[in-house]
Amino acid sequence: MTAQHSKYALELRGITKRFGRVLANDHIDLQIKAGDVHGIIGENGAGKSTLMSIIYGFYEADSGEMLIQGQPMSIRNSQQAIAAGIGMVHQHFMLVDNFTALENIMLGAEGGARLKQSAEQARASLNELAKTYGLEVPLDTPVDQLSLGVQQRIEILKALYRKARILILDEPTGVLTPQEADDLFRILATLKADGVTILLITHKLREIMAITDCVSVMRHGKMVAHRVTAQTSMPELAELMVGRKVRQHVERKAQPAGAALLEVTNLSVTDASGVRRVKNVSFTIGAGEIVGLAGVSGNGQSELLQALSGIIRFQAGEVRLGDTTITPKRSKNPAQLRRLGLAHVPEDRHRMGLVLPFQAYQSQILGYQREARYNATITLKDKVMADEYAQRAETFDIRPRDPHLQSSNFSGGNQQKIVLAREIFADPQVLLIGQPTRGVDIGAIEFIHQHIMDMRNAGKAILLVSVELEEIMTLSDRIIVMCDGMITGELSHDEANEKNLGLLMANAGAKEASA
Amino acid sequence: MKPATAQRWANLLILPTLNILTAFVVTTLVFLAIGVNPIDAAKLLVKGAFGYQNGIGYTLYYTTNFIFTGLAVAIAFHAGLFNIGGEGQAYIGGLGVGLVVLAFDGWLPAIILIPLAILAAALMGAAWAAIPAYLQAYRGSHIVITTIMFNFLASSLMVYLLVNVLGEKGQMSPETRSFAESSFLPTWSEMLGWFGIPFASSPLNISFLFALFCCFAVWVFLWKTRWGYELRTVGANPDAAIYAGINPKHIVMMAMLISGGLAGLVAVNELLGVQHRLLLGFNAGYGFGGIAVALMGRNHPVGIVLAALLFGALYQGGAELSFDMPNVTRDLVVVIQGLIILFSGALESMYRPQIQRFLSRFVKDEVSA
Amino acid sequence: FKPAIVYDLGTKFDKSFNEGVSNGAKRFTEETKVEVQEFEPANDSQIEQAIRRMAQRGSNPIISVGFSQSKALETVSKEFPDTHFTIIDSVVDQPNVQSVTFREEQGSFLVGALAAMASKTGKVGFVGGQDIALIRKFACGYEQGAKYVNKDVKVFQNMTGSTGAAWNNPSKGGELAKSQFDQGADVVFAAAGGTGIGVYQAAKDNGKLAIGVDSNQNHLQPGTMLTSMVKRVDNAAYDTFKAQQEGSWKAGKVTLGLAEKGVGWAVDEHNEKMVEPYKAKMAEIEKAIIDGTIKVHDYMTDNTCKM
Amino acid sequence: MSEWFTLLISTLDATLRVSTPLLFAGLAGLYSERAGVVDIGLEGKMLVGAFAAAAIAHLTGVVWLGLIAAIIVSVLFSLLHGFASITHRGNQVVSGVAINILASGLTMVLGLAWFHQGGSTPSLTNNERFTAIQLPFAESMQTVPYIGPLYSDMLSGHNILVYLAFALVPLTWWVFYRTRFGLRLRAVGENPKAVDTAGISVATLRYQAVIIAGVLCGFAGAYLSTAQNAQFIRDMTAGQGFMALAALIFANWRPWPVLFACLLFGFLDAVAVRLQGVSLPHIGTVPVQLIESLPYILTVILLAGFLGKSRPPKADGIPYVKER
Ligand SMILES: Nc1ncnc2c1ncn2[C@@H]1O[C@H](COP(=O)(O)OP(=O)(O)OP(=O)(O)O)[C@@H](O)[C@H]1O
Ligand SMILES: Nc1ncnc2c1ncn2[C@@H]1O[C@H](COP(=O)(O)OP(=O)(O)OP(=O)(O)O)[C@@H](O)[C@H]1O
Ligand SMILES: [Mg+2]
Ligand SMILES: [Mg+2]
Repeated sequence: MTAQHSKYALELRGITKRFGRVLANDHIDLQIKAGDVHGIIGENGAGKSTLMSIIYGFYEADSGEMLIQGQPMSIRNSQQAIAAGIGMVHQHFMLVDNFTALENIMLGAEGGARLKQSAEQARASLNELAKTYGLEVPLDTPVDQLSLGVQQRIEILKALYRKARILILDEPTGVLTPQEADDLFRILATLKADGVTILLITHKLREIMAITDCVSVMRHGKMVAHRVTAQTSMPELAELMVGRKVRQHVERKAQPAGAALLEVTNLSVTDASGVRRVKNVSFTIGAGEIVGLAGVSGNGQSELLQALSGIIRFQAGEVRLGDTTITPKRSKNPAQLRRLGLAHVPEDRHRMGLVLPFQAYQSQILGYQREARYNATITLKDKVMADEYAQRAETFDIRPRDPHLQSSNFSGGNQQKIVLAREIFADPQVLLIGQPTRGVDIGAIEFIHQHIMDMRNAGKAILLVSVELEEIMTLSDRIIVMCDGMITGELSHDEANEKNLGLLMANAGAKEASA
Repeated sequence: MKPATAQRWANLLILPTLNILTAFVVTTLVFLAIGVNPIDAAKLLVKGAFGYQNGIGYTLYYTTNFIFTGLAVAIAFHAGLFNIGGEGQAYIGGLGVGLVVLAFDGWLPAIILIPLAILAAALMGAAWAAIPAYLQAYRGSHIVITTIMFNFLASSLMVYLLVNVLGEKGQMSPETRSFAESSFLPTWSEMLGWFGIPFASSPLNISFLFALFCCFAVWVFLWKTRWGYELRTVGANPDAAIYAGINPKHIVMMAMLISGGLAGLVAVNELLGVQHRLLLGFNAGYGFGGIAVALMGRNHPVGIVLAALLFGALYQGGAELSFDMPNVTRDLVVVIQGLIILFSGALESMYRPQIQRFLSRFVKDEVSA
Repeated sequence: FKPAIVYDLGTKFDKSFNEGVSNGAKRFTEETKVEVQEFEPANDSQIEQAIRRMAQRGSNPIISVGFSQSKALETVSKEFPDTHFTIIDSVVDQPNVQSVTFREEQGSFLVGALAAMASKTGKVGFVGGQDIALIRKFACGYEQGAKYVNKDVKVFQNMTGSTGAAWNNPSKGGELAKSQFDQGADVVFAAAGGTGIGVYQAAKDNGKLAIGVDSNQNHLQPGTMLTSMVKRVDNAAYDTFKAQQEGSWKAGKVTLGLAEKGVGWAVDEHNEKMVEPYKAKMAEIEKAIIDGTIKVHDYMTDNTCKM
Repeated sequence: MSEWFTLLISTLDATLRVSTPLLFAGLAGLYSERAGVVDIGLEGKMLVGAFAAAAIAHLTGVVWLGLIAAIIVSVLFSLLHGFASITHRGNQVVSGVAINILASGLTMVLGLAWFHQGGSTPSLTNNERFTAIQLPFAESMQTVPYIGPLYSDMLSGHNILVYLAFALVPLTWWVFYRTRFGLRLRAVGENPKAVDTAGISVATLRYQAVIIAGVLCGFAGAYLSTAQNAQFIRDMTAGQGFMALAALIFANWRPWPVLFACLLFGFLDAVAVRLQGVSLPHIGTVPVQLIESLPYILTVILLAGFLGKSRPPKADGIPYVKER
C-alpha cells in the first residue's frame, strides 16, 4: 500500500470549487505519477485553470483533499504550495511589468530582509539553473521590454528557483511560435530527466501526443476520462473533450474573389510609447473572400485590426473601403466606419464587445445605438430593441434567451454569439473578425465558423485574425502572416500548413532584415 | 424566483437597509458616549423634522439642496467619474444667479428674470465643472484631485468678489444688496395660499418641485436616451465605448457639465428661494452631503430623493435637537453623515457574503448555457 | 421674562466675540438666577429658524449676535411685533429692535497707539482673520492710532484668509506673526478669532508682544500680552437683559464707543507693569477721541482707509 | 549682510516649518498608494491625530504621550480605511471622504463633551509641547557670513519633529529600494496578483502599508497641535492633507520628489505670507485670495500634465479581487 502511495507525486480526491453560481470543479479525482509529464485537456471554461490554481493554493477548494508524495496536505495559499515543492506557470503571466527579471524571480523568495545580499545569491543560483536547463534570460531588463517567450522562461525560472518538484504549466504554448514551443518542450524534457513531475494544460492535442505520458480530460467542471497517451488517439481525445464526434471542417464551396472591397496600402501604426507596431502593411480583400491573418499574438495583428476599425489612428499609408479613401489626415472613427459598411468583431469580447453590466438586448445595440430604428425623437425604443434581440437569439441559438439577463451572466460562448449576431445582422460589406472562437467550446465553434462561411458565400469581404492556426487554415481563402509588424508571407488555402506558417510566423531567416 | 431577480432585490433593498441601520447603531453609540439618551434624541429629531408644518418646510427645503447635489454626484458616477466638486460648483452657480439678478432685477419681469437666473446658475456651475472635466478628459489629470482643488479655488474667488467687487459698501458682512422682489421664488405657503390652504411660512419654495422634476429628467436621460446609453457605456467599459464609436472625452465633458449644472441649481433654492442675496458659504456642506445622498440612493433618482429626505430630516431635526439638548451640536449631524458615507459607501458590500449565503439557500444554481 | 441668545456662526467659545456675549449672559444668570436660552446656528438658514423658534416659545428679549443675522431678524421681528430683539454689530430698523454697534475703530486706534509706543523697532503688525470689511475697520483704526503716535511707524498688515476657515487657522496666524517679526515688528495685534491663539503663541515663542481682541485675552499668554482691545459685547448682552427686566428696554440704534465704555483697552494684573509707562499718554488720547479732537476714520463708511 | 538675504533666510526658515506636516502626510500617502491603496483621508487622520495629541498632552502633561496617542488614534482610522478598502474592497475614495467627514465631526463632538471649549482643547504650556532645539555650535556659527545664518537661523532652532520628518525621506527611499519589504510594497501596488502567486499575502502587505500611513499621519497631527501650535482647534488641518496629496501626485509617487514637492508648496505658502499686502512694481498689491490659492492653482497646472505625464502605481485604487 505505502509503495502504492509514494508512486504518486500528486493525488486529488473529490476536489470541488464553485464561483458564485458557477461550479468550476465538480468532485475532481486525479492521480499524477512521479516523474511523469501529465497532460490535461478540456474545452475553454472546463475548469482546468481553476483546478491548477487549487493545486497551487491560489484558490482554496470548497471540499476535497490533496496528497503530495503520498502525504495528505491542506494547502491554503501559494506559500504552502511552494513549500510543498509545487510551482506554476500561469496562463496569464504573473510578472510585475516595471520590475527586472531578477526582481520578479526574487519576489517572495528574497531570503534576507536586505535586498543586496539576497540579490547576489539569487543571481548566482540563477546562472546555475540557466546552464543546467538552457534557460538564459537577461536578469536586469524590465520584463515589459522582453518577449512573451522570455517572460515565460522567467516564470519557469521562478518555479525552479523555488525548488519546485512538481511543475504546472497552463497553456504554455498559446503565446509561442511553433519553434519557441519546441524549445520549451526541450526544456521540459530535461526537467523530466531530472525527475520533475510536470502537469501540462493545453488545447493542442498534437502537443499532448508529442510529450505526455498520461492525459486526463475535463468537461464542464468534471474529470471525464484518463488515458495513457500511448494507448489513445487524437480523435478519441477530441471526442472525449466535447462528448460527441467532432465534424472536422465546415463546407467551403469554391468561389472566385470578387471586386476588392477593402484595400490596405503601406499602413503603419505607431503606439503611444512611440513603438512601430505595424510596418507598411499592404493587402486587399475581395468580395466573397476570407483572408486569414496568422501570427503569434503580439506581432501587430491586434493593432492592425484596431487601426482598420478606427479604434486607433494609423500614422501612414491609406485604406480604401468601398469607394471611400481613409488616410491619417482624413481618418474615420468607428461610428463613421460602421456607416460605411464595416463591421468588427473585437478580439476580446469582455474588454470591447460587450458591456457586462448591461442587459443582453442593450449590449446588442452597442455601436448601433444611434441608428434611426432604435431611436424616437429623444428616447430609445426599448421594445424594438428587445424584440429584435429575441429574434437574433433565436437564429443564433443564444442561451438563455432572456433579453433582460445581464451580459456578464452568459457563458463565454454565448457572449461571443451575442457579439457575432450583432455584427452579422448589421449586414456589412466588410467584416473584421478577431479571435472568433477564443473562450468558446467546440460545439459553438462549429456554429460560428458556419456563420462566417455563410457571410463569405454572401459575397462579403472578411478579415479573420486568429491565433488558432486550425481555424485560419479551415476558413481562409488566403492567409497572410505577420511577424514583428510586417507581413512575412502570403499563402493560398491549399499551400498553407502548420510547418510553413510556423516558419513565416517566426519570420525565420529574415531576422536580420527586421532588426 | 429567478436568481437574477433575487440578486437585484438584495442589492436594491436588503443591503442598503442593513448599511443604514449599521450607521444608526454606531450613531447611537456616539450619543451614549456623550451622555445623551438616544431614544429621546430620536423622538425629538423625528418630531422636529416632521412634527409640525414649519419643521416639514425646513426638512423639505434642505432636501431640495441634497437632491440637486445628489443627482450631480450620481450622473458623474454613471460616467465613471467621481465629482467631489459639488461644493464649489454650487458656489459658482450662486455667482451666476447673483450677476444676472443684480444686473436685471431693476427692469426685467419675473417671468423672464427667474428662468434667466436659473439658467445662469446651471451654466456657471457647469462652467466650473468644465475645467476639471477638460483636464480629466484631455490631460489625464485625476478628477478627484482637481475637483477638490476647485472647491478651494471657488471659495477664494467668491470671497474676493464679494469683498472687493460685488459686496455692498458699508455693509458689515461681505454680501450683495438684497435682490428685488421680482426675483423671489414663490414659497410653499404662498403657493398653497393661492388654493386657500394655509401652510406655515418656511424656506420651502417651488424649487423643491423643480428638484423633483430634475430627478425625473435625469432618470429619462440616463436610462431612456441614447446619450444616457453612451454615458453609461463609458462608465461601465470605456474600451467598449471606443469600440462603439463613442468618444469618452466628449462623454466626460457632457457628464461633468450636467453634473456641475445640477450642483449649480443649489443656488436657485438658496438664493432665489430663501436668502434673496448673494452671500458667503450658502453652499456649506451640501456638496459633500450630495456624495452621501448619491451613495445611499444607489445613484438612482428615486433612491436619491429618499436619501435626500433623510438628510433633510437630519439637518432640520438636528437643529431642533440642539435646541433642547445643549450638548448635542450640529457636529453630530456631520458625524452621522460621515457614518452613512462610510457604511453605505465604502463598506456597502460588507454584508454581501452573508446575504449571498442566505439567498443561495433558496435559489438553485443557474444551469450553464 | 425669558431671555434668549442666538449666537453668531462659529462657536460660543470663540475666545472673543460670541464668548463675550455668553459671559455677559453668565453674569446675568449668576446675579438674577434667570436661565438664558442659547442656540448656536450651523448655517444661515438656521439663524432665521432659531430666532423664530425662540420667539414662538415666548422668549423675550432675544439677542441675536452678529451682522450675519440682520437679514433674518428683519423678517422675524416683523412676525413678532410684541417681542423685543437686540442685534449686536448690525443695524435693523424695526420698532421692536434695538441695534447695538461698536466703534471698533476707536478701540483699535487706542491699541494702535499703545503698540507704537511699546514698539522698540518702530514696526508693528496686524493679523486679521477673514478678509472682510469689519476686520479692515479694525486694521484701519489700528494703523491710524500707530501713525498718530509715531508718524513714520511701519505697520504690517496680513489677513489670514478669505473663507470662514480663516477664523480657525492658528498655524497660519502663527506664520503670519512670525513673518512680521522677521521683518522687524515687535508688537502684533490679532483680530482673528481662533487664529489669534496662534498669533499670541508665536509672540510668546519669539519673545514679542501681542494684543488681544474683543474680550480681555490678557490671560492667554501672561507676560507677552501687551493688552486687549475689548469690545464690551458682554455689557451689551447684560444691559439688554437687565433693561428688559426693569422694563427700561428701548428700541432704536445704540452706538457704543469709547465715551460709552463700549470699547477700550484692557489693563489687569497680567499687563499692569508693561503698560504702566504709557498710561498717561493713553488717557490723553482717550480724552481726545471722546471730545472729538481726534477724529478716527471708520473704514466702513467709504471702504477706504484714509489717514 | 543684505536685507534680502535675511528675508530669504527667514522665508526658508518658515518653509521648513510649514513643509513638515505636508511631508509627514505626503510620505504617509506614499506608503499607502505605492501599495495600491488610495488615501484621500490624510486630512482626517491628521485631524484626529492633532486632537488626540493635544488632548492627551494636556491631560497627562507629557507631550510624548500625546504623540503616542495621536499615532494610535490615527492608526485606528487607517485600519478603518483598510477594513473598508482592503478587506471589503470598497471604493477607496469614498472611504477617504467618509474618514475626513467623520474626523471633522467627531473631534468637535468629543472635544465639546470633554473640554467644553467649543471643540478646542485647553492650550498647552511650553513643557507640554515640542519646543525648538538648538543644533550644536548654532551660537558660535552665527557670526560666519552667509553660512552662519543659514545654519543657525534656518537649519537650527526647530523642534524635533521637523528634523524627524526630513530624516524620514532618505529612510523611506532606503526602505522602498533596498529592502525586501520595499520590493514587495512596490510590487503589490503594481500587480497584486503576482505578489499573491508568489506566496505573499496581498492583504497583509497593504495593511502594513496603511498602518505606516497612519503612524505618519499621527506625527503630522501631533506636529500641528503640540509643536507648531499649542492646542487643538476645530478643522485646524485647514486642507493641508489635500495639499500633501497634491504634493504626492506632483512627485509622481516617489520619495525624493515628495520632499521637493512639499518644500515647494511650503515655500509658496511662506512667500505668500510675505508677499501679502506688499505692492509689487507694475502689478500693484496682489489680492490675498489669489496668493492663498497659488498652491492649488499650481497643483492644477501640474496635474494638467504641463510638466510631464504622471504615472500612478498601476493597481492604485483598484481593490484586489481574487474571485469574481
Ligand atoms: N475567478 C473566477 N471567478 C468566477 N468565475 C470564474 C473564475 N475563474 C474561472 N471562473 C469560471 O470557472 C469556470 C472554469 O474556468 P477556468 O478558467 O478554470 O476554465 P479553463 O478550463 O481554464 O478555460 P480556458 O481553457 O479558457 O483557460 C468558467 O466558467 C469560468 O467562467
Ligand atoms: N463572470 C461571470 N459571472 C457570472 N456568471 C458567469 C461568469 N462567467 C461565467 N459565468 C457562468 O458560468 C457558466 C460557465 O461559463 P463559461 O464561460 O465557462 O461557459 P463555457 O463552459 O465556456 O460554456 P460555453 O460553451 O458557452 O463557452 C455560464 O453558464 C455562465 O453563466
Ligand atoms: Mg485556463
Ligand atoms: Mg466558454
